[in-house]
Amino acid sequence: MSLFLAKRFATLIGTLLFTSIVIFIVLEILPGDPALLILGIDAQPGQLEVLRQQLGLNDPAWTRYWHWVGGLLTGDFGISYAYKVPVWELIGERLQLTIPLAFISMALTAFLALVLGVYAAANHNKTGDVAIMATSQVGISIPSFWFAILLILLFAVHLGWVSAGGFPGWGAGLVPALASLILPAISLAIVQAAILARITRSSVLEVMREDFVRTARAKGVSKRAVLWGHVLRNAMIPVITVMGVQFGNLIAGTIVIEQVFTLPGLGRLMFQAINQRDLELIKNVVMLLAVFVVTINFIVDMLYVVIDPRLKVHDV
Amino acid sequence: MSDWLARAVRHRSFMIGGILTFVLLALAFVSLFWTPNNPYRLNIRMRLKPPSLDYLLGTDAFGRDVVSQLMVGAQNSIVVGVIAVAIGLSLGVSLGLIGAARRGWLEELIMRFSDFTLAFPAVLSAILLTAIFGPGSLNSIVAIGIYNIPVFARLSRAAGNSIWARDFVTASRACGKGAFRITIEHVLPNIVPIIVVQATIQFAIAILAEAALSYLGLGTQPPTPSWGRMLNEAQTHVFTTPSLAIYPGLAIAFSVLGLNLLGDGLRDLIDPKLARQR
Amino acid sequence: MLSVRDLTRHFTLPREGLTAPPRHVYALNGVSFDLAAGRSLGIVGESGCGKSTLARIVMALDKPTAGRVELLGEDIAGLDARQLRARRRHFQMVFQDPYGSLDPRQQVGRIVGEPLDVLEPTSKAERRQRIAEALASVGLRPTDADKYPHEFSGGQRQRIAIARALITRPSLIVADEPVSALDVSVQAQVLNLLQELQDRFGVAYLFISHDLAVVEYVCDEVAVMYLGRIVEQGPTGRVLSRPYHPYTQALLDAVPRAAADARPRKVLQGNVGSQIKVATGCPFADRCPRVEGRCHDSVPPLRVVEEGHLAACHLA
Amino acid sequence: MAALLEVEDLHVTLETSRGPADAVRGVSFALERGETLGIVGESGCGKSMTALGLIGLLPERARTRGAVRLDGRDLLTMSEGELCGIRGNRIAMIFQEPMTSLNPVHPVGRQIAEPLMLHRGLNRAAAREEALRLLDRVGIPNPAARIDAYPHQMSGGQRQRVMIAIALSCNPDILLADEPTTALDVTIQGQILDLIRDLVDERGMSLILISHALGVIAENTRRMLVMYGGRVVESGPVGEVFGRMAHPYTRGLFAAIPRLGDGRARDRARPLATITGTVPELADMPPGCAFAPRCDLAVDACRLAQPPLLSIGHDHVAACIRTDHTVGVPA
Repeated sequence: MSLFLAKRFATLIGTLLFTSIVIFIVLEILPGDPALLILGIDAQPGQLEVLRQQLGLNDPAWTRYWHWVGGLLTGDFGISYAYKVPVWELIGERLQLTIPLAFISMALTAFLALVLGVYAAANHNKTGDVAIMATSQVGISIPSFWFAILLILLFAVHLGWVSAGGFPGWGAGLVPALASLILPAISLAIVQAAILARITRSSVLEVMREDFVRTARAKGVSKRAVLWGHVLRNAMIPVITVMGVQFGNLIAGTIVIEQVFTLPGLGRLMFQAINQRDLELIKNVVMLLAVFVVTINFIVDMLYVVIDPRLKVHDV
Repeated sequence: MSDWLARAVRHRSFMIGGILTFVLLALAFVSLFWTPNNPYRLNIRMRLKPPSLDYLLGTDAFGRDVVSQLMVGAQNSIVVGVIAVAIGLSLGVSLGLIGAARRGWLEELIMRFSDFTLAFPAVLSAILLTAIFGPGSLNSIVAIGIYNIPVFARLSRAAGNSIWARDFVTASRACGKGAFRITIEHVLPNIVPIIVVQATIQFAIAILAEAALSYLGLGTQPPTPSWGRMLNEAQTHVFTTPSLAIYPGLAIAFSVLGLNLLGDGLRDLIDPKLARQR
Repeated sequence: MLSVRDLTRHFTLPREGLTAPPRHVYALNGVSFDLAAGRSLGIVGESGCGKSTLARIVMALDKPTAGRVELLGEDIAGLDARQLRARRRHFQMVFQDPYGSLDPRQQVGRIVGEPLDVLEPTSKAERRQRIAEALASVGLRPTDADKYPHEFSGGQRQRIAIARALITRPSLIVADEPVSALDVSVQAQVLNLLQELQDRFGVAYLFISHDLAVVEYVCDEVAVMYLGRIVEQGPTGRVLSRPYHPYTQALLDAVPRAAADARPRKVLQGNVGSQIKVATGCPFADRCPRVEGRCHDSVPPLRVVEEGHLAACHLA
Repeated sequence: MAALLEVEDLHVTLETSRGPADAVRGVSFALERGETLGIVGESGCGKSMTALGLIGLLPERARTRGAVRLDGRDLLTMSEGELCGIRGNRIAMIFQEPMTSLNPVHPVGRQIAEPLMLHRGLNRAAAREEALRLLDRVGIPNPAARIDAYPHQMSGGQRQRVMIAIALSCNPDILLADEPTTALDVTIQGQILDLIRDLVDERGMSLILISHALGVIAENTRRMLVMYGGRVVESGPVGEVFGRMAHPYTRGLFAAIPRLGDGRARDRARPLATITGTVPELADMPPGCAFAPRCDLAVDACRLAQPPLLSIGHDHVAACIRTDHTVGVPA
């Protein structure tokens, strides 16, 4: 493993540690008395005491923090206050929807963005480029949840091709399950794809102005071959950086989109947890989302090493 | 200067963006004094009415005038955007400039902190805040503002570093000037243009994020009209009165489009080198 | 006036691996010279010879690892920030890149007057007067003070930079490749200006350049540097007409001559050695055409070979 | 027999932020097989644009006029596909910046092999064999180990050697070298120029060497063009041009360079001769002779019309109507 990745891995662990502390402080220290927050201000003192016992709130913050993190590491996520079931069960069930949704939209984003961005750059300042750039400008400007509503209007209300929301579960078969994820995935992907397409295009254009591209052209390599053979790999570095950030945005976006389509995913679980003030659930879902985002960024760093040989020189 | 103006007038996206942004600001300003109807007045008899002379875009499920709500909603978007950008700008730029001036472990710390904050998209941190402090526009402003801090911190650190590497800064050090004076006299003036550009773009992003939060019911609370919540309410009636779901979305889209175009245009006008690649 | 003694500067490199010992760049390895008031010393060498590090340390922009820099009888490396500030009016700097050395957002008057801000705060009127004088002395008009740098050509910008360096009437100007970014026809104007200003104001130059001909034209003395050491030093005319060190000979030989005499020339093999290793012997031994066994064993000291002419070569 | 390369009245117009600018304004010259030609001039004189114009690598929105004939076929009217068959194959080019001219994500061997596979149809293994030989020929020590190295693992001089290997790979008829040594250290410059000269002799290539340094041109080429303001102001055999220096710009340029050991060191009474003023902007070239505003000898006629190229001696021409005041007059 290269030193670069070793450093990045240390950062990953550090970030997760820091994240867990922040989440803990925000959810368990800042509110003063979590029991009061959960039960509301007109709770009986007796009820509060019972809940404090139950949640171990009488222990010092240190102990509670270690208890929580230790639990996370051994797969014990605690018990949901509102649902009275282990948090992990709730999360596990919802992940079956959110993870496919996130990956389908990310794949869609990457596909659309790369195709359109590279096409636009290759046809710089021509009609196709101008059209793609204008469309992407609009794409960036629309809120994804509004786009989702428009999709519902068109495909569910007007055309009646799909239902306006809901998820039949994977048990209902692959096709119906996937069909119910199509519109949500498109509405999540479209905005991110618009952003990424613009970044891809400007990155490709930037690399096309580099000296080594001129060298390749001077060798007699055609424009198209230069684009595929020399430009793309160099242009991917900023693109995958942005893709890493976008994955975080997509995960956050699922919270909103699952609401629009009434999908029983992690985002909706979180949303419900907030309404029910289920701190135990919120704490763990947020932590899980953070783990996703941070891990994706680590994977992005690993991709850098694959793409850019300059990062692999120093081996441990 | 006149040269700059002449180029600005000829610049298509700058002009379109400028006009859209101006319309947004103007509508919000007018709504402070006058709206066609009272956007707060509930009138069950007038619910879900189609457009008419009195109600240019019709009424919502509570009989409130859509146009008036949209106008007042603009105020809301602008206030959230301006404050959130101001929080991010002031703290982020300060941190970035300190990082660029000091280098070493302090810079590293600031950047790691930025990484961490960036891993939390605005919607996620807003949800966390509302979980504790309850929903409300103040919380969404704070959440979006916090998300803006690392954006500006990274930008101004990177730009600041490139200014610090320039010879005129070395010359200034040779004149006995300290890091603070150099930052104020040389670094800041040279990075203001890109910060302004970024601010317009973050403003647009703030409007989008606020709309999403209000849509979820975590942002601006009733009865204050907001575009996001109008969409939420409209969704219930999407089968009967789909138009209600169109207008607020268009309002958001045009505002954001305007700010984005304005930002792109400014970038082109400020840096002609970048302009050619676009 | 300026006396540099045993100047050493090592930089620590970032570690390459978790277990690898930290490595150092040996930028300067014991450099000593003197420069009298109103005289010019040229520092000549290729990239990596330490000449720019030397300039930064003499300008007190960087601290030496060891050694002294005495200006007007005081060791400036040992001064604290406040004391140093009081001395800075005595030494100023001119840079290579006339585009990077002037703040594009400041008017020329403010740029030229910048040294006065801290070093010699004056009244507004006197300040304007001093700026006008400084501009006039480099052949610019007082009205140029209200313009911005981008309104000037490269040569004119370099004049502005020289005016800034002159305004405090310093005893020493460190000029780091002041003409190498300029076109040939403009370079001569700036060189003549530097000569003229020395005659008028009696300022001393520490003139850093890779161009031997330019150094011969401007400087009374020259010091040739290689890998952080001075390998030869003496009156310019003598060093360049009768060089003792093989490196100086190679440098002279490498200069393409405009007179069309097709002389076969001895070309030095290999690249400038690494700054990371410290050679046990002569730093030039690896490339030296006349290398002998003893060259690898001990570092040759800089010793007098003729009156006022020093060389660091066992064979000299 | 016609020359290998004939450039006739080449014009290059660039799109700048201040409108179209004529970077090259009517350059003509011929290059014989095996001939070495130097182009000298300061920044903005059009020398690089001339070179890029020859192989059709100008910036996208540049326009060209005139003719560039390689063995009688005009390159300017050729299709992009045909041009690709000529670039790197019959005309190869080396650039100024060895640090950025190689693709950072490919090993150097692959970059040398690319034109071999493209133009000579070699397979991967054969191309690698040939790349190895080329690396050895351009003086990279231990080529078998270096062939898989990435550019960032090499020094500037070595990268420039790799660039030369790429340019040589298909045995081109013409080697275009645009300031090949400007970014390198003095002692490395000599190595690279020697290598180029040896290879040109060895393979009978023609060389077009572009430089701002008169010395580099003088030592490495037999014929030279002096360019100013997008035009050739003087051309001829190197010895002739340096010996007689007909154009006031050539003389000014020569006089403005400090020369080693010319006995004038530290002679304050004799400052360097200078050319007043600065190089004109492309966008606002004066009518008539571009050098007239800076020329001591300029008369009204110089400012009115562009002076034609007048013969000075055998194969030696200068675009100046005042050569009676320059030729034979000591500089």
